[in-house]
Amino acid sequence: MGSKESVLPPAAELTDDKLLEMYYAMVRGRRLDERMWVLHRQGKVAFHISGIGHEATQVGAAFTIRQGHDWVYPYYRDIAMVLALGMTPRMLMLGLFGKKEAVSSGGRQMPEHFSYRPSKLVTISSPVGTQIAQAPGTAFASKIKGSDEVTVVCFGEGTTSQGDFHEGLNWASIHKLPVIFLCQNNQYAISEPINVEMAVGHVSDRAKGYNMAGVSVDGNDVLATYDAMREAMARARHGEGPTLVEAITYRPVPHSSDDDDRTYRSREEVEAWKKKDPILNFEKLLYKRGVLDDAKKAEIEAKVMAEVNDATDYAINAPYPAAEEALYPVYGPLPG
Amino acid sequence: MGSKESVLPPAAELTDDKLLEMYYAMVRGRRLDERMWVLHRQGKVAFHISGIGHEATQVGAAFTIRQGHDWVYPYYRDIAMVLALGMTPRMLMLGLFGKKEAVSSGGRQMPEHFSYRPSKLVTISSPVGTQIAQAPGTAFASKIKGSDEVTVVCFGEGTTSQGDFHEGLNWASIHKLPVIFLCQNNQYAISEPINVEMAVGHVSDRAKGYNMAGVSVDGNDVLATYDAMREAMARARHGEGPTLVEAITYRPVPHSSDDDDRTYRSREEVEAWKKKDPILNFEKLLYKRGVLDDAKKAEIEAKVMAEVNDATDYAINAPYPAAEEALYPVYGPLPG
Amino acid sequence: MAVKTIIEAIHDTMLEEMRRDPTIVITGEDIGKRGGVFRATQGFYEEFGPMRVIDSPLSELSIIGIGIGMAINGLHPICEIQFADFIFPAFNQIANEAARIRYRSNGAYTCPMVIRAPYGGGIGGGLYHSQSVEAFFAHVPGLYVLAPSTPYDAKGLLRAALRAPDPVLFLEHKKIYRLVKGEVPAEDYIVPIGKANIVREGEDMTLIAYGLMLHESLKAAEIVSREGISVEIIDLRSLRPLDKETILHSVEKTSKVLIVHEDNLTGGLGAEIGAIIAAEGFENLDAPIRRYAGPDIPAVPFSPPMQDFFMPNAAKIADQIRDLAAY
Amino acid sequence: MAVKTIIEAIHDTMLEEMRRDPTIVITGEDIGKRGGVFRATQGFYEEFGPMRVIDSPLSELSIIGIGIGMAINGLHPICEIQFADFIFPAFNQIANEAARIRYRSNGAYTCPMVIRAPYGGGIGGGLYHSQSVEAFFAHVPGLYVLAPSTPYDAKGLLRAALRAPDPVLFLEHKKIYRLVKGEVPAEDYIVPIGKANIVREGEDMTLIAYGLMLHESLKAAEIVSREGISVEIIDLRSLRPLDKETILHSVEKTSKVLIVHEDNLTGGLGAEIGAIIAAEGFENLDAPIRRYAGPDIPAVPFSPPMQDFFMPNAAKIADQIRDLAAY
Ligand SMILES: Cc1ncc(C[n+]2csc(CCOP(=O)(O)OP(=O)(O)O)c2C)c(N)n1
Ligand SMILES: Cc1ncc(C[n+]2csc(CCOP(=O)(O)OP(=O)(O)O)c2C)c(N)n1
Ligand SMILES: [Mg+2]
Ligand SMILES: [Mg+2]
Repeated sequence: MGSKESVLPPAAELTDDKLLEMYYAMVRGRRLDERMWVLHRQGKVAFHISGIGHEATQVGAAFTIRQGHDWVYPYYRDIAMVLALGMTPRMLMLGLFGKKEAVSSGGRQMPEHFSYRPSKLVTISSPVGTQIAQAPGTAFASKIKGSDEVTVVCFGEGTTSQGDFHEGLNWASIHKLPVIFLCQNNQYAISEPINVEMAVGHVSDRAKGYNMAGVSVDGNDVLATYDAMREAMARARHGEGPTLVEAITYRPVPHSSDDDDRTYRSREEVEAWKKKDPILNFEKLLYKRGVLDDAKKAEIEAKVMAEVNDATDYAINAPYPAAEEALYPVYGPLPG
Repeated sequence: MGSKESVLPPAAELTDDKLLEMYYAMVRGRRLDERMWVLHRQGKVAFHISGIGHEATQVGAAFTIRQGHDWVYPYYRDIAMVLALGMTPRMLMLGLFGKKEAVSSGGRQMPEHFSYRPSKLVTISSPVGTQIAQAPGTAFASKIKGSDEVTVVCFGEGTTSQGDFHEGLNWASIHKLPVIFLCQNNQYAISEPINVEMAVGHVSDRAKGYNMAGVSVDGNDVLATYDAMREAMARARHGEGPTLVEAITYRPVPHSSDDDDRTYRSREEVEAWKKKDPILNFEKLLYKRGVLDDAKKAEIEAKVMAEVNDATDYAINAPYPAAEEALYPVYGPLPG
Repeated sequence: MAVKTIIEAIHDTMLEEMRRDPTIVITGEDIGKRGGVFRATQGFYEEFGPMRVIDSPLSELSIIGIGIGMAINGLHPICEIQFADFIFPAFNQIANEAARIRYRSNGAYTCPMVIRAPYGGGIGGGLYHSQSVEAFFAHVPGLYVLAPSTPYDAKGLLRAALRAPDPVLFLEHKKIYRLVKGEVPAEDYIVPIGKANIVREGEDMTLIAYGLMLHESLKAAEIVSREGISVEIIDLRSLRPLDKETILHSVEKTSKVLIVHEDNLTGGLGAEIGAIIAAEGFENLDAPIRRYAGPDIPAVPFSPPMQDFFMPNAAKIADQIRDLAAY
Repeated sequence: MAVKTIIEAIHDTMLEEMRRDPTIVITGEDIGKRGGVFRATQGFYEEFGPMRVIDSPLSELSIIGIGIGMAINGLHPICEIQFADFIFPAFNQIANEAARIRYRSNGAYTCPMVIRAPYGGGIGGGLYHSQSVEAFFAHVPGLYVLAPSTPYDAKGLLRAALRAPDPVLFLEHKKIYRLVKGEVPAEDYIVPIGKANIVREGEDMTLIAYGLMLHESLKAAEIVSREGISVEIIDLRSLRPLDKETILHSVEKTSKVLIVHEDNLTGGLGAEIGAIIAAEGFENLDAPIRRYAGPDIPAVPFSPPMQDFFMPNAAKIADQIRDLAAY
């Protein structure tokens, strides 16, 4: 869609192995996520918020990020992304159950409130949008230090209505900061369709108010997302400033395990979008290109399911934190 | 500048009397404001924040507003505007001294924190931008009531960096509300020039992110401002939605009586802008058109100075509020 | 008389009030077709349409800002904040703006509005879906802060809030939304703002609570009553203003005080209550004033053992009572 | 030893610290060429350039947001809020974000930053340039809140703040910026966070204050000393955490307490202090705990008679002291 014409898009240069890695990352996100829904239906966990449908966007983006070098402010749907960036299914399952070992917060936060320092995944909260005003600060620090780190920050389209969005993009553009604003536009903020959230046709139109590059891309197409993000990455890495990338996708499941999406949208709409499923799409392409076949697919599924099963068992059997751990760590030690 | 082409701009239809009224309104704002500076220099008042330089913008806008019908959220520089909309020099002088009779707040607020209910001038505070998120609510209420009231809200260009600006414009545009956002761009937020406030060339560019009409106009040209506002008014009045009007002007004086603008801008720059003084400009035009001559000008000056002197004397001699009045009115009476 | 849950009482009261008064409009996230995430506005959109039941963009600052602008222009808005944890982006609009419209305009303008916010923990909500925010707002002159703990009071206080000529923060504890049921008369009545309620009479000490803690305290009082300890319990209902008279009168009788809240101890509402009693009820006191509250950590952790650790409950309150009784 | 004003002490300390530690950057409105509206950063832009002295857009939310993002990435930002009255747009970023980075990530991330905010009344600032905001923030676990009242403490506390591994709100009373002068040693020293200071010894009562009120209280103590009343005065300095030991120890000696602050009475810092003493110092008390504070109106009005009415001062504090002494 909006991304610049070029002779050969970066995705065309991806090796078969890389393509399979991407496919694996998407399937891994999906299956783990599905298992979380199952655990919720079984009454084994109290809450789940899902990234199903967003896998192409997240994996396409993740594969442009230099893991452990670039900074990432994820959001709660970024299951496939954080997995692609070094978190493990066990880590996420431990978080789902609120177990002690859960790396994101040791059970302090609700599930899907990711944090993983080795991959520079920055701790997130629930109030939406706050990270959009923080990420440019991280990018500013990179610039001050003279590092070529790029900061990527994720959020939904509804969240662009928050003041934090405006203020964050304003800073980024004034100082041409190396930051990418990745909006995962699934067309709903819980029940609210995009037309009650904003008056523009595309979220990327919002970039114009900041004299910032803005692109829209089919977020159900992992390679298109990859290309758009690669371009934004190059811009950021070379000091040419921030980009607002809008990946247009859909959430075929309810907002969270607490939601009933039948109250606000038709089954027809949901079914129509399910036909555009990002994993099915990519699978077809890989079959066509001869990168994937039934055997390879079964192998990947088996590998993923083994991981998912392992993570589930591990998390179920893992200990809870002790009650008193609630008391720490509020403050670090003061020197002297 | 940005305003749409039309056969005859509305200002061309203004009668000589109206033009003189406008001129009077501008001179009145200026002379009262200058007196306030003098009173500050004499140590008679503690603080003044000035509208000098903004008179064309404010008067041009005020003359498109149906006084007592439309709602106005002014800002602290709107001395000429609130005078043109029914406040009197006495009211403002009383406010400057913090006297009991001061209609805006009875001395509770600092000077230039306008409020005048008969003219539907809505009470303002000091934290900049809050009114931008409120004005669309007032416009929404007009729409709900089926009234053709329009709401005008004023602010400086620096203030467009606040989240309130973003959220207010977003609401206005989603619901096509009858509200006009009048940005008085004097190119500085205290010491900060526009390039550290935003990355866009014009504040009106910010409208694009909301799919909102945005125009820039020479804010030192009272008739141009009038035309741009008339167009925005028509749009709002006829249910066609909000407009962001940017009036480009300059503040030839320090930010307030507490400021020293020599620390952040050159005298050459200030002097160059003083040559574009909105009152001098308009005067020249009126002379050329034969609407104004030396006698008429002297008459207007005399009338204005009489008002300014009267207001000064009146305010100086007016009583302060009693100390205990500080205790009211925090709450109104509860029914029952 | 109909038996309702708290959320039903709130839903029904808003419905009746909106039918009665055409100036009432409601806005917030997902309050339209979705009927609100807690179903407080179920069916409203269908009955009143999009001009009175307005799905807001995802932006709390302007939910309040828009409400203020509407109130200025003659409407009486109800602004729903989806979770109280998300009220902070609107802090400036509430504390610096809504609460001061009357004062700063010397009475020329007023800002009647009701801000509804589900608050409180014990529901697996973790740090950001469990917060108690009352202390921040009870410190703001110009605001009312109410917190009903029964369906009866929910109706009566909400009706009072909608008749108040100034902004009201109406706090609804999520955990008791459906847990607590009670009789709600069909007729119109008001529970006055600023009046606490003695919900249990007793001799040995005065226990002051509100919201979920009121119910845990009642259970605790029941437990210790079998041990011969008689606890008088005050349901504050109104957190700003506090009902000093009722509090001080009770302390005069019992001479001992236990204040219970779920919010963090330091700077919580118990501080003000304790300080009032230490000043104006001092001569009647027989024992130190006790506060029992959530620990000073950032809200309620998610993991069940840590959540349980955070939340005061009947058993823990009973221990506090025993301890104070033994003083 | 150099005699400095408070604002000079702050200016010089920031300058020294920025020279020492290249990770310190400063951002805020008009802090660059203009040197800050109170001149706290005069000359900084010239010395450190636009990458360490960053004029922010007019947006407090993101001044803090950007600071958090910088802290995450290894810098130690100083964020200046031009007037404390304008800190509320950033409330969410401070209370829900900065203060919780450590806890919510189980220590993986931290957020060392100093938020400087000139606060307080008596300077003709009216409702929105006079506010005391400390009580809101002293209720937030994860934050430190400091309020020096002398040039010596300004330096020592600011140096402590810049060494703290967590966010610090550093409140500077505007009225004493230039009014109060004192000796400031050139050498490095730290005034520890969490330690109050007994600035005057006395026998008849303990008076607890901070900021401008500390100085008014000292004058008041001087006045009543001529009448034979001996007042012990504690300068809190650290508002979160409070120095309970020093407070309780003093109350043990004097048996009477007067807490003075300029912020509104209800829910002000005096509430927490009063409640602590009523709980833990109860047995030593000989009289009701007194709070003397600003009235419950929205901050300090502009007009001189109303401003004077609002502000506690030496004469009024002396009356309170006499009254309590006579109890
Ligand atoms: C400040 C704030 N307000 C409200 C909520 C409740 N809430 C959680 S997610 C959500 C919708 C977010 O929509 P969008 O940004 O489009 O992201 P999506 O969930 O669709 O991916 C809302 C309203 C919140 N978390 N934070
Ligand atoms: C929220 C907030 N932050 C800071 C200030 C201090 N302040 C007062 S006016 C001003 C500059 C405003 O600039 P602009 O919006 O361009 O309006 P102008 O004064 O130039 O007309 C600032 C920073 C304030 N009043 N409110
Ligand atoms: Mg969405
Ligand atoms: Mg300006």
